[in-house]
Amino acid sequence: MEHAEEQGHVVPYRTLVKVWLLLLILTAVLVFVSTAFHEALSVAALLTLTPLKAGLVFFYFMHLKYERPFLKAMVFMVLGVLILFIGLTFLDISYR
Amino acid sequence: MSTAPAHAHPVHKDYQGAKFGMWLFLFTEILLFGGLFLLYSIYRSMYPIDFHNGGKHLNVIIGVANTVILLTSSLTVAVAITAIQKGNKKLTLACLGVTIVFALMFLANKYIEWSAEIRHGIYPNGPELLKMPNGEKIFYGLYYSMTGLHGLHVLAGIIALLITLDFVRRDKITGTDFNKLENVGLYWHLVDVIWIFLLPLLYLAA
Amino acid sequence: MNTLAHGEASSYRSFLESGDRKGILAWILSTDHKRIGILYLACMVSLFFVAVIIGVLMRIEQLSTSHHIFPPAIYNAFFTVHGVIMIFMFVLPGASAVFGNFFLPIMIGARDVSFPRLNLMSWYFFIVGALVVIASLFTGDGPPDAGWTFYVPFSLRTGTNIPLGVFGVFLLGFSSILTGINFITTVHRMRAPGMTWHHMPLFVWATYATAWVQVLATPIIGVTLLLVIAERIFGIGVFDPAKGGDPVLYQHLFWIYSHPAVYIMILPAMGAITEVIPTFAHRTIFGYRAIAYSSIGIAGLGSLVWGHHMFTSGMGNAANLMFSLFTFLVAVPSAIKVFNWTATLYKGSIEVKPPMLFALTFVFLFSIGGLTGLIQGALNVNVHLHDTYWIVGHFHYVMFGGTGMGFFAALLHWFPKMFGKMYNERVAAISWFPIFIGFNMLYGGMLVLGYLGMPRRYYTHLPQYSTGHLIASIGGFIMAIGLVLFFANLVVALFKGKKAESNPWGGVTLEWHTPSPPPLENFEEIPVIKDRPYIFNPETAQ
Amino acid sequence: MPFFQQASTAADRVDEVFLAITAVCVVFLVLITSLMVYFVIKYNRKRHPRGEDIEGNTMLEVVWTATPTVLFLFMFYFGWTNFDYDRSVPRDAMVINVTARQWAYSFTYPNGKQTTQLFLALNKPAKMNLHSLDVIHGFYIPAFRIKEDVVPGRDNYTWFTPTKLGSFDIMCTVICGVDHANMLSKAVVVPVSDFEKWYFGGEDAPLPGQADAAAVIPLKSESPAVAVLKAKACETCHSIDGSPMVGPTFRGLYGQKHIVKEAGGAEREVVVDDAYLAKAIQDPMVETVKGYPPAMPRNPLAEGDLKQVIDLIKSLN
Ligand code: HEA
Ligand code: HEA
Ligand code: CUA
Ligand SMILES: [Cu+2]
Repeated sequence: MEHAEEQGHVVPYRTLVKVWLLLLILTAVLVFVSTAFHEALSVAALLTLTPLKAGLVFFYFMHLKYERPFLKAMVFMVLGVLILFIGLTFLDISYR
Repeated sequence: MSTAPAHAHPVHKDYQGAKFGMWLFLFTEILLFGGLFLLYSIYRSMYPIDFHNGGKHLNVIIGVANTVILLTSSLTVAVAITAIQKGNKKLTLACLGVTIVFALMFLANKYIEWSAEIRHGIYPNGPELLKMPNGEKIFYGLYYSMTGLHGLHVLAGIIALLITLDFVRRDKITGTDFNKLENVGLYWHLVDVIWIFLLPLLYLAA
Repeated sequence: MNTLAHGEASSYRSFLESGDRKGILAWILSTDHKRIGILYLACMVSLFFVAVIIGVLMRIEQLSTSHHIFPPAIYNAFFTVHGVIMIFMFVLPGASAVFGNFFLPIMIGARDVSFPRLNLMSWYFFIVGALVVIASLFTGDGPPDAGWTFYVPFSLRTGTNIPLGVFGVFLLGFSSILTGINFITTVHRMRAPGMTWHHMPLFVWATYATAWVQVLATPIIGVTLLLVIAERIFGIGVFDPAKGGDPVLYQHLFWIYSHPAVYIMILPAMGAITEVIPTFAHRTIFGYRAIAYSSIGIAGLGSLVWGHHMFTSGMGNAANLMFSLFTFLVAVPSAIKVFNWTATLYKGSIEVKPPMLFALTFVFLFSIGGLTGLIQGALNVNVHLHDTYWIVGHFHYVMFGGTGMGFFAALLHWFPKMFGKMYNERVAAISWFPIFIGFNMLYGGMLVLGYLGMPRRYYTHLPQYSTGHLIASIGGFIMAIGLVLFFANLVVALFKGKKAESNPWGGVTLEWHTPSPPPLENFEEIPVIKDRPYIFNPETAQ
Repeated sequence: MPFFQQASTAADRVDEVFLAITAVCVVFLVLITSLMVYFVIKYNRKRHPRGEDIEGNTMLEVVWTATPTVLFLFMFYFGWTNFDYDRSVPRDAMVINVTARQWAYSFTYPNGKQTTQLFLALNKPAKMNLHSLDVIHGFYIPAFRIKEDVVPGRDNYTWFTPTKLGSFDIMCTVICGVDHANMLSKAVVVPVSDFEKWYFGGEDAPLPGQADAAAVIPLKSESPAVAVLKAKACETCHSIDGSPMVGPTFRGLYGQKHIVKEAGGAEREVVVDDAYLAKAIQDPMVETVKGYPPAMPRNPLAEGDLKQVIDLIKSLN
């Protein structure tokens, strides 16, 4: 088995702190947008900023960026499956 | 050759395998909450106004504060892993300790928040909630289910973190064998990610 | 395929004899995948018998419309418990937990699964879950009576002990998830050198596909069942129409899991008979890749058809259309498999020994079951057939005729390997006759009853259905004789059977290269695989 | 087909699609089975001691993937188009409200007439609006090949055009409690003229099709208490003639001693008197009678109705 990648990638402290700051900023923007502007915009922000934040945690904190492509593909597959489940259920709800 | 004694299980540890198994477990967690997200999105589309109003009774400040707490605790776990990789045991211990403190703070906030709502009669079958329109009953049903299930995960995370802390202290987790720490970290980050989604869905819905 | 020395030297000790502990502890604390497989087998067969006896009691009740041996409340508990045990404790873990645990590591040339302790833990979840379900029968206000589907709002309003029963099922789900995680990791990480993906036996492919379904679908039912419990205890309202909840959403969540679950049941059984057929045809499998990929295809497409259980629930029409379309598409990979199994017999050198007999029976009965599935998958026909005995006939054909027969075939195939004992082949063959005849009377009768309009979950029936019910009941009793014979034969073999050789059938996959029963470590040396599996006749291989 | 009872326009369509798909299925089943048997005999070990390792054949694989796919798509198509028919209500259909509760159906006509059996005019389309007062039920008429779940909180519907005179079973197909199997009724199809005579015949018009449905007694002609029992479906579980049903019979009930179970599980003895009856009828789950399933739905009666029912029970001693 591939011993080389056994130990995992070492992510520098600075990267982690940067990601953390970015996350806090995004949270602030999210809160600001959802309180200050009207509905549509806040939903748009919800749908873009939240996955972005989750993506940052996944890719840097959880080291997904440094994982094998197979694992990355699996993560997206799982999210795809969830979206399909929700989508097909909406197919019922929206055309009743 | 055939007389050689059957050897014990190979000592070789499969780090990649253990991590992969952990990711698989995380997938199941994603789908576990996924079921709730499914319900949330459908009911929100059925009762848009009630969900909007339901969010108004929630305390955005506590919600945001808890977000910051969890994000920061995620950082400290990530730092703990980098630290152990660099052989810095002290920093690892400190970071884990801080993470646990943050986690407890999160639960304390949750407690304050829930008890305030319960005092106002807003809980399943609570007097105030029963007076509200159906959509808001559902909103709060989901609110309690989602934050409750998430809270249980935080609790489980605290226990796991405590055990890891002890392992690091006793050098069972070291710079060359830190897989357990990594896996607990993965779990903790996922708990964080789920909260990242709960914040806008519940607290910012208004 | 490979050259393995397996001299059975005098110092050889099988996994049944090795280990530090004695007695029962040697079993319930063992992390050896083979012992865990046998633990599952023992529990599963016992639970199966409990459920089977309940099934027979239901047949007895249906004998008469004027004399009711069981009051309706008891009958309702009967089919609920029968369904819950059969589905969640027999066919769902079924072939995967028993034969997957025992043979998956051996077949890929590994010493154990990736996480042996987790493996034991999932057995504990299984047994505790089973005990909790059984406890729910005797505590609270009476046994659960809502059917294995626990549809809301009835399951919320009935006074019976639903929460505990549902919690037991939740634990069983957890067990299933942990097994799934274990198997996926094992297949990815533990394959012997040279065991590439396309060198893996097809049973491994099938279990691997199943494991993904277990991991991705089971959590959904987990959270759904938790919500039912929360609804019962706290009244959160998400499924309660009185509070604005939508009962149909419960059905969505339930079937998002439970349809893929039917493929969790059938895939490992299909995998098992894919091992049996080439072994007894003494030739290579026809269409290796087609069979392997169709397992993945079933697993994938199978996640998109859950709505076919809800065609009469008032679902939106776009959803009806999509779900019916996908239902037909997911049948394609099953058809491919059936054709490939048939083609594998072509120019073989066939011995119809008991495992083969049951494997061929599997193909026949599963085909009937699957074809009835097509019939009820057609939208307007489904409107008539939904929730009638037709459906009951369909799912007994696929679950008992499919998964059950596949399980029996696998048991006969691997019994000598697992226990090192040989059963009486003639008795096994004789037991086939009552099983086969009784089966078709029982469930064929149900199909006809269903088309004539007999609804399911009725403790009694209108007089026009009496003949059908009588034939079905008699079929059930005939099958009873066969099944008793079948299992008695194996029990006798366990104690008195003569010693089995290491390769009684002339199989070529890795498990036949180890002694019977295998040693604790499976292999003295991890084998090196050089070629694809199922080469029986190297001289004619293309 | 004499074997199947076909009594609506939908029935022909269902049977057609069913028979077409079944025919294809039988062909394939016979094909597969006979091939298997043939191979087993022809290539038996005795006759054919050496197998041949034929790995596959791309042409064959393609053919037997494509053929079922095409056939399946046809099956889907026929199922779908005919289902579409099932869901498209003609504009001239008479709208009847079906109310389902544990464990009885009742039918309300546009002019306000209410019945426990479904009366229909021959060859006239009728639309059923389905409502449930408690749990999910399944409205099913096998002879019409129609079925639709009756979901609380939802407005489901189905429709049909009856094409045969006679009376046909109505059943419930979704498990809804102890008496699910007895949640039966009849669809009585009569000639248009008979139907109209009843429908436009005012309060006292006799029900149509009496020959077929001898047991039908109009609600009007009964004592008011019995009418309440019928309307609230009490009589689906409680008899007034002493015969055992799901719940205790009313005959001789008054003055009896019962063991009841309180919500907490404690048991105590009660004497059946006015006060007890009132409580047991209005709030049945607070205490349940030992020996009977805890299954009675909450179904509050108006003050006057309650008194009449209690008087009736008293009179049955
Ligand atoms: C092992 C379990 C299992 C399996 C494998 C299947 C397989 C299939 N099932 Fe089944 N099903 C159940 C278990 C299973 N089912 C259960 C338990 C229920 C009821 C649950 C409840 O309500 O309690 C159910 C209910 C159910 C329904 C809902 C009925 C209702 O309640 O209204 C439907 C509807 O479409 C359906 C369809 C199918 C189809 C199309 C397949 C297909 O995958 C079948 C594919 C196989 C074949 C098609 C046969 C082989 C192919 C050939 C021989 C090729 C040649 C054929 C032709 C070219 C025609 N099933
Ligand atoms: C794999 C799954 C499986 C299996 C194997 C069976 C097996 C049987 N089932 Fe099945 N059944 C289900 C799964 C299964 N069932 C499910 C999921 C439901 C739906 C539940 C619901 O509606 O919620 C159902 C519902 C169901 C019904 C419908 C109830 C209703 O709707 O009213 C009936 C009716 O007769 C029935 C009968 C039987 C019978 C007679 C057997 C018999 O097993 C067949 C014959 C077998 C024997 C006769 C065995 C004889 C052996 C002995 C007697 C013991 C001997 C002892 C020793 C050797 C020690 N079952
Ligand atoms: Cu109403 Cu079953
Ligand atoms: Cu299905």
